[in-house]
This record gives sequence, C-alpha cells and structure tokens, in this order.
Amino acid sequence: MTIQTKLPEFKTDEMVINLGPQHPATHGVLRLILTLDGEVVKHTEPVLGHLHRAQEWQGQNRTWFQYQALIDRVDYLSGMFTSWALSRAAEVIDGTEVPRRAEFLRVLCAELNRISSHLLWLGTYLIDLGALYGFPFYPFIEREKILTFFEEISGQRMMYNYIRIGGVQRDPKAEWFKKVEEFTKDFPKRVDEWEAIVTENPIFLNRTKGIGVLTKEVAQAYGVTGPTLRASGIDFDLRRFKPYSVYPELKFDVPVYNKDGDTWDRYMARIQEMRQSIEIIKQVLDMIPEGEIMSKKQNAGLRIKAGEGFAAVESPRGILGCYITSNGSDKPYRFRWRNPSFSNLSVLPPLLEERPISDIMAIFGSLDIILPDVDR
Amino acid sequence: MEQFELLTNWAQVNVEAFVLYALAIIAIPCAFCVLFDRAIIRSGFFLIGVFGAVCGLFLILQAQFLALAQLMIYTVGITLVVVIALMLTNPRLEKEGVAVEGRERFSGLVIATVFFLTIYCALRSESWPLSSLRMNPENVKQIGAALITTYALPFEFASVLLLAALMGAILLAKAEPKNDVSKIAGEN
Amino acid sequence: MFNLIGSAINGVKHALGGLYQVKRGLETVAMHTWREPTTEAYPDKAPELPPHFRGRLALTVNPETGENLCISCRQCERVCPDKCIEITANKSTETNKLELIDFKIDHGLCMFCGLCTEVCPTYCIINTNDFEMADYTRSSLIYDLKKLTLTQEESAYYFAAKEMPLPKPKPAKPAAPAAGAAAAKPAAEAKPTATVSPKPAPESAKAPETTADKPAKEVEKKESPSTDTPSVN
Amino acid sequence: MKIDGTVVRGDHFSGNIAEIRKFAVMSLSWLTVIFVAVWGVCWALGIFIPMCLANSSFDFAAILSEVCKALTPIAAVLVFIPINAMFMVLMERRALALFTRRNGPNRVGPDGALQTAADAVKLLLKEDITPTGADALMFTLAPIIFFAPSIFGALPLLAAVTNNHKLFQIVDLPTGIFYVLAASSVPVVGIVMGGWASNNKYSLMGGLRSAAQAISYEIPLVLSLVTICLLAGTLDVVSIAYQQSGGLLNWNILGGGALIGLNKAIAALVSSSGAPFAEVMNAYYPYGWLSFVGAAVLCMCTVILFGVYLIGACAEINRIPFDLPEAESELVSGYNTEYSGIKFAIFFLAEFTNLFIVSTIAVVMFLGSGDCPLPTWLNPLSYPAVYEPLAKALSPVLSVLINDLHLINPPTFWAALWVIFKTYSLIFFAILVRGTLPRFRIDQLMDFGWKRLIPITLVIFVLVAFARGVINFHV
Repeated sequence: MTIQTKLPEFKTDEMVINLGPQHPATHGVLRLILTLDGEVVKHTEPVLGHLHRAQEWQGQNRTWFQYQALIDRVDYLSGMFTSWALSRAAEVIDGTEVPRRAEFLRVLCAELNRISSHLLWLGTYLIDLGALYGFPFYPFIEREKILTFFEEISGQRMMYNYIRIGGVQRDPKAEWFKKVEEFTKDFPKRVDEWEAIVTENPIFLNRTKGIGVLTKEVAQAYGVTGPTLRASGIDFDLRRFKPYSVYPELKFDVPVYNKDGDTWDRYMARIQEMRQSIEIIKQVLDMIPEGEIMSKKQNAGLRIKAGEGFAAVESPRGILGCYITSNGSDKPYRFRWRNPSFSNLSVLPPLLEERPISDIMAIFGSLDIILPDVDR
Repeated sequence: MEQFELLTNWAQVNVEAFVLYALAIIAIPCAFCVLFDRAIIRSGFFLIGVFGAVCGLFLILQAQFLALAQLMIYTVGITLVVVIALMLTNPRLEKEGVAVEGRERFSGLVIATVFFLTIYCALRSESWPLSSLRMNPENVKQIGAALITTYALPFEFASVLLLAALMGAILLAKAEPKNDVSKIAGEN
Repeated sequence: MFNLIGSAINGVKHALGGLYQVKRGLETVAMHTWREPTTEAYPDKAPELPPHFRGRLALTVNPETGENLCISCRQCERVCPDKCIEITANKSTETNKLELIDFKIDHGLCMFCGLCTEVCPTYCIINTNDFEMADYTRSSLIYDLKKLTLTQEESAYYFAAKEMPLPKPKPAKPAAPAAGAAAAKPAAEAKPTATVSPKPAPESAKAPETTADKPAKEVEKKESPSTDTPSVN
Repeated sequence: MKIDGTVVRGDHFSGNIAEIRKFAVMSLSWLTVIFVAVWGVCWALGIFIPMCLANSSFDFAAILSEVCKALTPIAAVLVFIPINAMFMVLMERRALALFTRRNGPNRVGPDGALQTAADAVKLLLKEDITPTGADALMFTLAPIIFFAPSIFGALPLLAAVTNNHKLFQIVDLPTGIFYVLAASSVPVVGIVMGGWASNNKYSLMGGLRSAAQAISYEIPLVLSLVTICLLAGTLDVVSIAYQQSGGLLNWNILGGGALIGLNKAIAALVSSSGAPFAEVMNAYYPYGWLSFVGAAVLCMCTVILFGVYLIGACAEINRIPFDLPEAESELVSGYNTEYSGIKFAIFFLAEFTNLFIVSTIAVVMFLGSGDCPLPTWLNPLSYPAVYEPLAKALSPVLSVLINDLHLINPPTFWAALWVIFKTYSLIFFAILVRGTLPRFRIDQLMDFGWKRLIPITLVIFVLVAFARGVINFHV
C-alpha cells in the first residue's frame, strides 16, 4: 500500500494530434493519432492503409513473369530481397537447382542492397534527429555508388527485377566486379568517418541512449525481426539460423547486443551489419565461380509446377517471407507475403507510451520501417 | 539628446508631450483590451503592449535603466503568464463564455468601485513634487550604489521573498513519481 | 564532501569528453570541404548511363538496311504488365504474313520493367538511354510508330552497346504494298521480312518456345484475357 | 564496437579548390556590395548632405543636417539587414554544400550569386495566406514583433564596431549591452504570439517550446555577459571595445583584461624603453603568485564564458542544435508552419539578422571588436619605421579621400574590416555546427540550461569577482 498523498491537481488539457499522413518525418504516408499531455505521448494509434496496393492480389492476377517485375515495389529500398524471396519460394515448389554463380551473384547483390538500405536509413535517421543539413548527405553519396552498380547490371536504380526464378538476369562484366571491389575497400573508411561524427556525439547519445527500450519479451511477443530484434539481444538471423543460398560457406558475424535494446543499440546494430556485409561481399568476390547464371528460361510463359512453398530471406528490415500456392499454370494461385515492417511497426505504440514528442521520431526512425512494406 | 532639443526648439512644439500622447494612445486601448478581451491569451499579449508603452514613458523621463528592466522583465514575465494561461485554460476560451451570476456581479462592482476610488484619490492628491534636478547620465551607477547602501535591507527582503516564491514554485511543479500516482489512481 | 569533489571531477571529465567528441565531428565535417563535389551537373552534362539502362522504349531498325525489325508477333503486348503497348497489324492477303500498321506505346503508363524487350525475338523493341520524356499532356506521352522508330545510326549504336546480335541482312525483294496508315517507310518495308526464325539469342531472352508465340499469328486487336487491370503503383 | 580516439581525416585531398575559390569570390563580392551600400548610405546621409547644407544659407539648414545625422544609424541598419540576410542565406547554403560535397546554388547569376535575391523576390510575390480560425491581428503582429527588436538591438553596437565613429555616437548609450539584451528578449513574444495565433497545434507547441527555451537560456547568456561587464567595469559597449584594443592578449576571451599587464610588460621588454619588465609586472600583478593564479583562473573562466555565451546565443536564436521551436521532424515547421509569403520572409530575415547580431555581440564583448589580433609589439604596422613611409607613399591619394571628402575614416575602416572578418568567421562556425550536430530534446535542453549552464556561470561569476581583486585592471 502506498501512502496516499494529497497532490494539487494540475490537470492540463490533453491534445489529440495527427502526425501524418502528410508530415516531413513519417517516412511515407503513415498516420499516427497521438494523444498528448503537454509534450508527452499518452496513446498512439498507427493508421495503416494509405499506401495499400493489393500486392498479393496483384500477384494472383499476373503471370509469374510479370509479377517478378512488380514485386520490387513492395520494399523499394531493398528490391533484391523481395525478388529473392519470391524466387526462392518458386524454386522450392519447382525444385529448381540454381546455378552456383547465380547464388553468389544473388548474395553479392543482396548484401550490397542491404548496405544501400541501411545507408538510406542512416541518413534519414539523422534527419529525424535534427541533423538535417550536413551529415545525411554522406551516406547518400555512398548509396549512390551502390545504386550505380545496380543500374549497370539490372538497368534501374531501385526497381531491379534482377533476381529471377531460377537464377539472375544478367552476368556482370569483369570491370563491374572490380568496381565493387574498390567500393568494398573504400567503404569501411567512410563508416569510420560517420561514426566519428555521430556515434559518440553527446547530443546523439542523449537522444538515443535509453530511449525506446525494446525488451526481449516485447520484441518476441510482437514478432519483431531483423536488426531491431538483434539489438534487443536475441541472436536470430535467418542467414545463420536457417541458412540458405551460399551463406553457410561465408564467414560473418551477426552483431547481437545483449543489452537493453534502445535506439542507440539499433543504430549500432545497423552500422555493424554494414561492416559485416562488406566482409561478405569481399569473400563473395574471392569465391565467385564461373558458370551458368540461369537454370530456368525467362519468358512470358514461365510456369511453376503445382504445389505450395514458403521461403524467407533476411532482409535489411527483418524476415521477409513469401508463401505461394501454385496450380501449375502461368499464374500463381495464391500469394501471401510476410513483411518485416508490419510487425516492426506494431511495436511502436508500447514504445512510445509516456515518451515526449521529440522521441517519437527517434524511436520510430530507429525501427526502420518502410511504408509500402507495411501496407503492401 | 542635443539634437532632440534643437529640433524641439526649432519646431516650437513640446515633443515630449507629443510622444507622451502617442504612448497614451497605445497604452490605454491596450489596457482596455486586457480587461475586456475574452481570450485570456490575447489579453496577455495586450498587456505586453501596455508595458511596452510604459517602458516608452520611462525612456522619455530619461530613466533608461528602469525602461530596459521593465522591457526585459515584463516581456519575459508575460510570456510566461501567457504560456501558463495556455496550459491551464482552454486556449479557445472566447467560443464558450460563462455567464456571471447576479450576486457575483454585484460584489465585483463594489470591489471595482472601491479600488478605482482609491487609485483615483491617490493620483489626484496634490503631493507630487516636481524635482528640478536634471537626470544624471550615470543613473545606473547611482541605482546600483543605492541598492546596496541605503536600500540594502529592502533589496535583501525582496530577494528573500523571490527566493521563497521560487522554491514554492519548484515544490508545486515538482513531478511526483509517476508510478505512485498511477497506483493511487488505479486503487481508486 | 569527497563525493561531491569526485562527482565534480567526473562531470568535468564528462564535459571534456563530450566536447572532444563534438570537436571530432566538426573536424570531420569540415574536412569534407577539401573533397570534390559528387554532384552531377545534369542538364549541362548528360549522365553516363550503362548500356542496359531501362529508359524510353523504342523500335530498332536494321542498322544496315534500315528496315523495321518488328514482326508483329505481339509478345511484348501480351507480356506488358501495364498494357501500355498497342500493336495494330494486318494479315496481308498476298503473303499471308502480318504487316505492321501502327505501334503505340503509352509512356505515361509504362513502368519501365523491360519485360517487353526481354521477350522480343528480333531485338526490335529496346530500352534506350533516353529518360527525358517530360511533357505537358498525357496524350503526348503516347508514342506512335514514327516517334518510336530509331534511325539507322541509333540502332547501330544500341546493337553494339547492348551486345545484341545483328539481324541477318535479308536481301528480300521489296514487294512493299502501300501501307496506308503510317507514313513511316520502315514499317512498310518490314512486312515481307516477317522472320519468324529466331536469331541466336544470348543468356536471358531466348527464343520463345512455349505457348506464348503460337497465338501470335492470330490477328487480334489487343485484349489478352490472361491479365487484368494495369497496376497502380 | 570500434571507435578509436583518432580523428578521421579526409583521405583524398585531390582538391576542391575550384569550389572553395567560388565560395571565396562569392563571399568577397557580396561583402563588398553589402558594405559599400551601407557605407554609401551613411556617407550620403551623415556626411555629404550635411556638408552641402553647411554651405547653404536657408535658416533651418543646421537643423536639417542634424536630423540627417541622427537618422544615419537607422538608415544604415535598415539598408544592412535585408542585403546581409540574403548574403548569409547564400553563404550558409554554399558552405553547407562544401561540407556535404555538393555544388550548392549555382543557377541564378554568376555561380548562383543571385540565388537568394531571386528567392527573396519570390517570397515577396507569394500569396499571403491567413489560415481559417487564426487570430488575424496577432497573426500579422507576430512577425513584426519578432523582427523589430533586431533593428533596435543592432543600433548600440554600431558605435562599438566602428571604433566609436561620431556618426553613430547618437545611440551610444551608457547602458549599451543592457539595451541590446533587452531588445533580444522581445522576439520570443513574437514566436509565442505567432504560434498561438496560427490556430495550429504544431505551431502552438513550437511557440511554447520557444518560450521555455528562450527564458531558460536568457539566464546563462546574460550572466556570461554580465561577468564580462564586471571585469570591464562598465555596461557601455564602446568602452568595452576600447579596453580590448592592443592585441589578442587584451581581449576579453583571454582573461577579460587580466593579461594586459603581461602584454604591456612584453612590450616594454621588446621596445627596451620606458619602464622595465619587472616593474610593469609588479604594477599589474601586485600579489606575486596569487595574482598569477588569479590571472590563470580568469583566463579559464572567460574561455568557458565564451563557450557558454555561444551556446546560450545559439539557443536564444533557435539555431541548430537548439532549433526545437521549428523542429522539422517533429513539429513540421514549428511556430512558422502556417506562415507564407512576406510574413514568412520577415521571420526568415529576422532569424538571420539575429544570428548576425549575436555574432557581433560576441565579437564586441569577447573578441576585441575591431582590434587586430597581433599584439602591438608584434605588429609591424605599429612601428613608426614601417608605418610612416607607407603613410607617406599613400598620402597623395588618401588625403583627398580622408580629409577633403571624408570618404574614409582610417580608424573606423580598419576596425570595421576586422569586425566583419571576425563576425563572419563566427557565422561560418555556426554553419559548421549546423552541418554536424543533431537536435536536443526539449527536456534535455532544459536540463542542460538549468542544471549545467546556469550553475557554471554562477560559479564563474563568483570566481571572477574574487580573482578580479588580485589583479590591477586597466591601470
């Protein structure tokens, strides 16, 4: 029993405020209905669906060949992973053996894409924290290089449509590998610079340390995955836990923090992941064999055997799963996507409770959500 | 100020009187607005206008220090008042408007009349000696010296009073541990 | 007392550490002054695009003879997820082959996925490196055969850049019946050379062999029932 | 986690010389334009017209020339503020571009030099929208109340930065710094007013934040300046500027005059004339080692005070990292969310003017105003052997300009050049900070102000009051 003390009642008005869908910092069209007491958030309600494009339904109404081109739009910052999940699911049904060179190319592109996705997150996260004018440009400069690599092999900077069912679309030239190698040599220095600016900055530490603590239990209860989960101290990475492709042959660490799981940990998890991805890319560049890159013909009449299959990949945001039922025709019968952003977003309301309004963006940004991935 | 006097002589008008009337034209309507405006925040802002005009009066009287102190303290102080008014009241008060009961109206009228009469008598009393001394340009120094010699005791009393007020404010505003409050609320 | 002094020293240490970190950040940012800007002077200087860039769609001609390579097989029209390609072709009564009358692409609908270029058996429809298509009306984004057809030099450039095998020079006798609709002469010349025989194709876009190329011989306006509404992106 | 203590330096210095050169040329040409315009207006109004009037015979010529002279400072400030704001915005954009490896604005005019002029024209031509439900009167008054004090605040500084030029003495108030501080405390009213009158929740929050922030940071800001006034023994900015003349060692940032004795003693040693070294030292530091300790403490204190002033000033004018009232990622644009067109332009103008004014105050109060940083005994120009032949060589040209037309006033000229250099260096530093640091959170900001800065300044105030006793100041 607590002793009841007479407190003067200073009841201030609560304010309901709409954060978004048009707001500079909601990373797309998310709407948060906030109930504020002064500057403290009492209640949060994310409103989804502003970007719903019926991606699953569209998949069922398009041929396999057509849908491959569309699926990059689900998570437009990491299109390689959506293509990869789709391809792997289809290959599971079909029993296709993917050529070794294609597998290596997939890993290479995916890890590059992971870096580019984290780079965009890094830049926008610092914007969320108010470093609006200087720092965010640096990650974007590096990201631009990666996008140029993708442009060269796939033809576009974001909608790659590069990883196909049964392989990859195009075999890069030798110079391309050289450029990537140069990039891998240069990139860790850039990360050092960013860390010199950001990581130990007292204001940044104040804004992130101990803010938005996501405990293991809450994270597991909400099905959080990806770096967000690993920052909470749970060692769960599909590349390790359920290895696919050629990941078992590669040496890399999965950065796990056995600590509180605040926003700073999530930041560090992503920074470390970028460094690990560079290590993976270096190994891939050494190990990549010569050979075929495609085991299934790509044309309008692409068909997958009847059956059903599920495959998941570790995308920059978490586990990206794809469940397909095929009836043997040129169109899939049923699609179902498991998107990491959706479950990562669900954890936002408990994290925001009783936090000041400035922390909304610090916490929300650290979850690294992308809205088309939430709504599909 | 020589130029000012030169100009005064040339134009053969009392510029001081002119400025005084100009300031009055700002101050008095603002004061009325403070009283009669329904939105408490707007009256707060009008109060700043009143004090700004009063600061101008001090400047005419060559009391720079007082004028600036007035500006600095009251503008900031009133900003605080406005903020507190914003936090404790409904900012859109003018839309509601509460009717005042008859009895309250009567007592209010009595108090206002007595108050007005007191101030009026005080102002009308003829004991306002005019000093023929010119203002010393170093009046800041004089104020400072007076505060720690002749008027040291009142000055210290004032500061103690302010300190007490400050501590009281801190005590009032000090947040109680959140979980206790929620527990009490939960039990009730 | 000692506690107080200790915490004061700690505070000073903390403050100095923080100041040092801030200084480090400021220095790193200031050092970037000496690096070259990465900005591209875009309108003044065209960007260097890779050969496989998926830009505006266009129709190539035979770089040597200048004849349009389209055989009106309609594979691109069928595969397009957005339904932005519309081919008008006529079955010639004399040769019993398809003659191309018009080829329309609505670039306002196109999402530049490049699927049409992958299925094209004759490397006729390609993605060019042009991306400056901004225009004032939607209707002006619909490109017709004349607007789509590249010149011989451009075709030669893209055939070389994209490493596509050159079409075999066909010394076919030009029995060109007057094509009424289009003023484009390559279209007229293209008709008799309806080369169904697939060229040797590299990696991805191999010759169509599934059901897809069989209905190509039927003359249907458009409307392939297999796909649905265009995607709204 | 791998963070070594080393500073990561740029590793390819292949050269950005072209861009840096463009930046320098742009800055120099803009500065020339600004100060030639201001100087021209001052000269015309304060010197040329009275000169003409002096020869005329109509009866109120004298009075008219006095009026012209009296209006000169106001005209100077009014001409200066808009042009300077244009330049500062351009400088900020180009400097940030340099830091972030971009080109910056480079379309309008030569190398983009007219970009902000075009922006200003655009802003003035934009539609002026008053949102529904807004309090129209307050909504209109807010930008004016925000902007007007910056004009008044700039006036007393004019005499201090021009080496007490007699045209600007009219506003040479004995309470100069107090006047400036009083003027700088008013804009917050404008922000709260604008925030409330906009009828927008984000604006309201921005206004409230601004009130809390400005009131909290006013205290360390004023305390740091008051401590300097304590050291100087006056509130008059002109005297404070004068006291610091004679090189870096005399500046307030280094002990607030505690090193003047050292400076004089070294000068005596160098010139080997006048009083000997030890005697001068004894005159200034009468208590031996106690005095030296006092001087060291004062040096440390004033350096910290300078830092506190910069932080407080940044918070007062809502610069990053204290730009909470207009925190983009949280409050859209804070108190000026609903503003557009000319009202927004006024907010914008006032923000940059305030930045300039706080930089000028820092220069006047801490960095020796228009003083050359080289101590007199190190400065070749202070020796007659160097100075006189130079003066003789230039005299035919200069005498016309100086004595006949009064176009140039040498003491003012050099002082003004130094002030310009120092002020814009501080502004450049503010831009660098803007390019690096993220934003505070509001409660951390309050903590930092109340729990760190105010105690520090209070402790320093007491320390300075005691340390001052063991040194002879300004003998």
